[in-house]
Amino acid sequence: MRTFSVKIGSRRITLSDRMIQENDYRKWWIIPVVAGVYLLPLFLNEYSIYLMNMLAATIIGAVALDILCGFCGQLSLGHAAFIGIGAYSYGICHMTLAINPIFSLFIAGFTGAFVSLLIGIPSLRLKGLYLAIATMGFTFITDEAVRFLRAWTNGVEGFKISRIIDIGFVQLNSGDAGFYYFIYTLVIVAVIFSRLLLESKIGRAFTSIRDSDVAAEVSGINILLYKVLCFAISSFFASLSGALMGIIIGMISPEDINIMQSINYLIMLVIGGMGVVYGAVIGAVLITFLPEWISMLSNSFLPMTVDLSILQYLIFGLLILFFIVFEPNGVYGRWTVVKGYFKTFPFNERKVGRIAWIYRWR
Amino acid sequence: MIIDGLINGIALGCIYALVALGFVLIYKATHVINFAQGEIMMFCSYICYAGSTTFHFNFILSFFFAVIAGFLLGALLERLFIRPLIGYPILPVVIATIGIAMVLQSVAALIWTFEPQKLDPFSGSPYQLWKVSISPVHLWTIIITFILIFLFSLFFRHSLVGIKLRAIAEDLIGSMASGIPVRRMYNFTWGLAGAIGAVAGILVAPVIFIHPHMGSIGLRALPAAVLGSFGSIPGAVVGGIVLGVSETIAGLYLPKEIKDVFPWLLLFLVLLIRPEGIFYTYEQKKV
Amino acid sequence: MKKIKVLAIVGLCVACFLSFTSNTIADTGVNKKVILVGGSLDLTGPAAFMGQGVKRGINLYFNKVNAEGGIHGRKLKYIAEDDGYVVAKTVSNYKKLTLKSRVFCLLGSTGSVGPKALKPYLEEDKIPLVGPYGYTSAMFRPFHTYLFNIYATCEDQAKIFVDYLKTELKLENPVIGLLAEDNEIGQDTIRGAEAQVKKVGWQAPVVELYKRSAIDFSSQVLRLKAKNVDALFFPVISSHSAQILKECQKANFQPLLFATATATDLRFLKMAGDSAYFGKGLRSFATQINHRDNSSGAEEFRAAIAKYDPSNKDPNSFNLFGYGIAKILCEGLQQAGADLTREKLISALEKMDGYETGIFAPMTYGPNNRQGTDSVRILRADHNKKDFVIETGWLHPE
Amino acid sequence: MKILQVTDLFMSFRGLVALNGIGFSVEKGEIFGLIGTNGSGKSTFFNCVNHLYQPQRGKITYKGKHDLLSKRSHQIAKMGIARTFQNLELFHYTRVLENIMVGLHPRLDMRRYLRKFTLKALMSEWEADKNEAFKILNFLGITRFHSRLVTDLPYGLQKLIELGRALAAQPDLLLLDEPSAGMNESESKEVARLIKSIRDDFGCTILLVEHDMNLVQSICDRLCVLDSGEIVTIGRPDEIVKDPKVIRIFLGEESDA
Repeated sequence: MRTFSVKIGSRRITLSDRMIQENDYRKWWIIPVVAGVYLLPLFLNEYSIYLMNMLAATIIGAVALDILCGFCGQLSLGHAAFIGIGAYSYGICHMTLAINPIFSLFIAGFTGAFVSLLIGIPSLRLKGLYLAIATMGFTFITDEAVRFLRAWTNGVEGFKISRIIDIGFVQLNSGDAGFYYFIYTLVIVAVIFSRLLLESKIGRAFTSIRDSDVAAEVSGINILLYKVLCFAISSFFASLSGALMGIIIGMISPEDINIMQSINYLIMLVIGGMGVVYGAVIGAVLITFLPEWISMLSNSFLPMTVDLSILQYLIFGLLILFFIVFEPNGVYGRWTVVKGYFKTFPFNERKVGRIAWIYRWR
Repeated sequence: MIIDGLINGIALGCIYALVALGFVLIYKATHVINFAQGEIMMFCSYICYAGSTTFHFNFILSFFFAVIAGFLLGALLERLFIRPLIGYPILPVVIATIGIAMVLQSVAALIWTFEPQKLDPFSGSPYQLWKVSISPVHLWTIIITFILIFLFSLFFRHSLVGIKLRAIAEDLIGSMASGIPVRRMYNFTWGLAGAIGAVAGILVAPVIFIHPHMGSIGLRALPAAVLGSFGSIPGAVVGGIVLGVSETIAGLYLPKEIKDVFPWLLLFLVLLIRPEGIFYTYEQKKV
Repeated sequence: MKKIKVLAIVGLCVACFLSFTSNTIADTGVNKKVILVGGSLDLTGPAAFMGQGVKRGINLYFNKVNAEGGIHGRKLKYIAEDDGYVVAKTVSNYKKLTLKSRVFCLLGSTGSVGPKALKPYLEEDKIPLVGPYGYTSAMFRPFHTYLFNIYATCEDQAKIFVDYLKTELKLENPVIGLLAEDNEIGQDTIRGAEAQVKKVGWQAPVVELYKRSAIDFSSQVLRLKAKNVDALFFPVISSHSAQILKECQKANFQPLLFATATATDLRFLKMAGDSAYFGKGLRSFATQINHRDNSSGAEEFRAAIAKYDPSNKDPNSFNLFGYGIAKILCEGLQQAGADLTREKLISALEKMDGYETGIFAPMTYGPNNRQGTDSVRILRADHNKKDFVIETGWLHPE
Repeated sequence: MKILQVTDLFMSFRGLVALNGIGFSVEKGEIFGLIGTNGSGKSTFFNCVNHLYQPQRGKITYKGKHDLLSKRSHQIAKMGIARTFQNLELFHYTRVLENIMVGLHPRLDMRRYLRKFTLKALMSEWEADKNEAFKILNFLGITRFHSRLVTDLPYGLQKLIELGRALAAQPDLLLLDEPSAGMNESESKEVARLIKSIRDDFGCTILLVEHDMNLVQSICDRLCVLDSGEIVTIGRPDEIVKDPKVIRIFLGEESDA
């Protein structure tokens, strides 16, 4: 049913009927959040700073996976492999070859991006879930390659990475607040970058491939190129996150490269909201703190005999299913629905219900 | 040595084939890779184990008990978690199967703990045929797999339900229009995949024992499905056996680092050379 | 509208803060009533049954000590964190245990890479870690003040294996086979065997490796068979050991078979079935006693199980291991005196000389010794008793 | 000048012949209509032009020099061929404006952004791109829906949005696959006028697939009638409707008598 009239030749009409609903790109609430992030270490103890630093590396990893899964709709189960590659290449560059740590971070990122080309080009030629299978296989191959290249990676014994990075004028220890500022600056850069990416021509190409690849192709988008580009950008950030994680932990071993790690990041996306940068951030925060909350609750409510670790695993699985079935847009999606409800409060056009999967919010 | 290797490879390949068959069935009907296939397998072999230890059934009874349980489990999972997602893009459904895998794994760990359990119905010393020795497990694996595949081909070719399933795989809208109950068929497909998973699980249990992590063998069968062009049933069988044999032969003659990543290396080789797999049929999205 | 957003963010921050709040216990994890002991174990993941078993054993001994009045009046509490066999989580757990739960010391750990990653942290915080669950020499080589190892390493076991072949079984230049998982334990075994073989002047061992995700050992076994291996040592987890035995039986491959401590359970014999008695039979290097035999340690363990954990109908060797390391730690804590500090615990442990746990070989630490023991004894799978019988006493590598 | 030259195009799906050696040419600036019954191969032909399908034989030449069957779909789009689909292929979970902006894709040059260094200049460039999209929306008279999700909109609007996406590329050749499908008579008339004004305002050649004989008759310069993959006749609309062969195809054998 159409309730509008087509105006012919209205091209000459000026843009006066442009609607009032112009999107508000200036999000002033960002400023208190950023300020809060930078002020936070003043109130935190050592463990919390450590946890927040881990969270920062996780956020970058989650945003990286969001660029691939959420924007472009390609499932990857090899995120852990890229995180491992990032940590190892940072370690080799910084520890073995004694390259400046900032450069090493970039080299780590670019190594990941380069490797992603090698997997992406054969497996992204086909439509479907081949990337998921190929990246899963790549996880196992990376694990084996790390063991095989014993001379460089120290094999199964694990590679030690310095927890101190020296950026010219100041030395940052990964347990300190100084490193906190450094890593959160990177987080903010990564978040802003991916937001801008989403707004740009490239980001639009990604989302159009996700929504309808045929239409994207006839609109002049080179599907293979953009899919591979997306995978490379995602891998760059994943490897960067891996390098940072290596610095925080001080060690990387082949055991860290396993599928469960990759799935953990997927859980973050699903819970936070896929296809939205803020969703990935929220998911990372929730999944990092959820174990703490679970153990806090269980200390007060559950008897000691219940095995927490298995329970936690079960809760993660149930969370995925719960969110996919009842709120596929994640926490952020639910939030926008609630927001929309209040915005139009007495005049709600229709019931607030399930809306489209992967719905991009402004 | 090579004959021993071949037989081992065929037995291993049969297991891959059964697991891949589970993947392919669901993929054919719904275009979703079910990452919980391995976990369904694990769960069903636990059910068989429980049948023979807790309820003291004999093996044949607990085998069928587990197969029926596998069917019901698959159908139940579809009803609970996959049916609400009909009409969604593929990605969330695939992620939902990962969630199912996690839930099944942790439920199994809560019930039966992490301790590996033994389920060995085919115990006994190996048979000697000519100069080759073949263990009862392998013999039964090969026999049961081939019987199952034979039954399957009969089922798909001649039974009404099988023809309906093929119709759905061919043309969803068309089969909906001609009155095929698509949802019930989806449910049935999941059940069927669960039942196959149960058989695969019971066959693999004597070899790798039952523990909550045995589902990871499911992932190793994925290259077999790719090799046989995802979505082709004979492809899954041939892909599985090719994968099993080549993996064992590679283990015998190639450097020792290769063997356990061989399926994945083969996968990349297939993706590079012939990404459509062996049994590719022309398929074009209608626009 | 913005208010709601701000409120939500504030709420999230509050929730984060709540999770940051630390316990009120003193920094060192000790007060008048309680000693907190922590550990990062793999309670989920591929080898979860080990971590679960160790945790249960430790809790068993702690319950026993607490029921008997504690240590200098203090009760023991064990806090286990799960790391799922991932090093990153091991370090996170360590941070959580030391900075949030404020434990006094650590007891038990996952694998061998985890404690290695913890080494610099232990050094920084001066926190001792007793009883890492791993058989590798990397635990105490190079010397690390805060890691108190329990086991004979796989390197030692490989050496004893070669010695045993030479002195007891009187083999002359046999072909030695090693089949190990490609991890640190496997590398340690290879190192030990190669060194010892060189010493006695035999040919180099035949090595086959596999990965944890392996499901099929047939080609490794066939390759070993093709090389005419006379004696095979496989220091792998129990289910893999059972698979290897079955493969040997299937391939009609009859070397002298040597498994490691993981293959000393009754459950393992059940898993392996006939194949455990196939050919020349199976021997296992036991690093601890068999909890079914009638030594005093085993009786003590059984009594403790019956009294404090009666729901554990089928205790396994990991329970016993946890029990044993807890016993060693408690001995150290006892000796450290009523005025407990970490330094005192370390010096008390260092004074330990030939301490009889009744479970492990006599434990000896010193200012330059963190190995505890390097002895194992050999058990043989007996077809008639359907159980392991003790073949030798505690053996040392030469 | 011939903008599209098709010679001997043959395509079959597993033995089912969809296009059996068709050949014709489209002049620049005309509205060329393809009509025929269901399954006569009209959409298949469009998919061949976009190279979504690979025909077994034949040649499609664009502007006299480009061989379309040796190009990939996205390259063809960049050469100035845009199209709509019979069953909508929209980006359902994005907003209307962004759908249009995807159509702008071939025309946007990222290097333009890289040359600007101040944030303000960047924003103004970005605004300029958006204004391009708004121009299209204005032309179609659907500006007020620009920030709505596509899935929330009715079918007719979605068709217009798809048309807008095709127009955004400023194509030389526009392929419209059943633009009036599912519309009533008055709406069809609107669409007819819209198509004419597109030809006049944008100056593009339009290739049209349609069932609706009235619509085709009123706007097309030339018509091609297809039946089971073969060309029945090509000519001016008023000639075509009198052609007995065409009448037989569309009205059945009886009317012939």
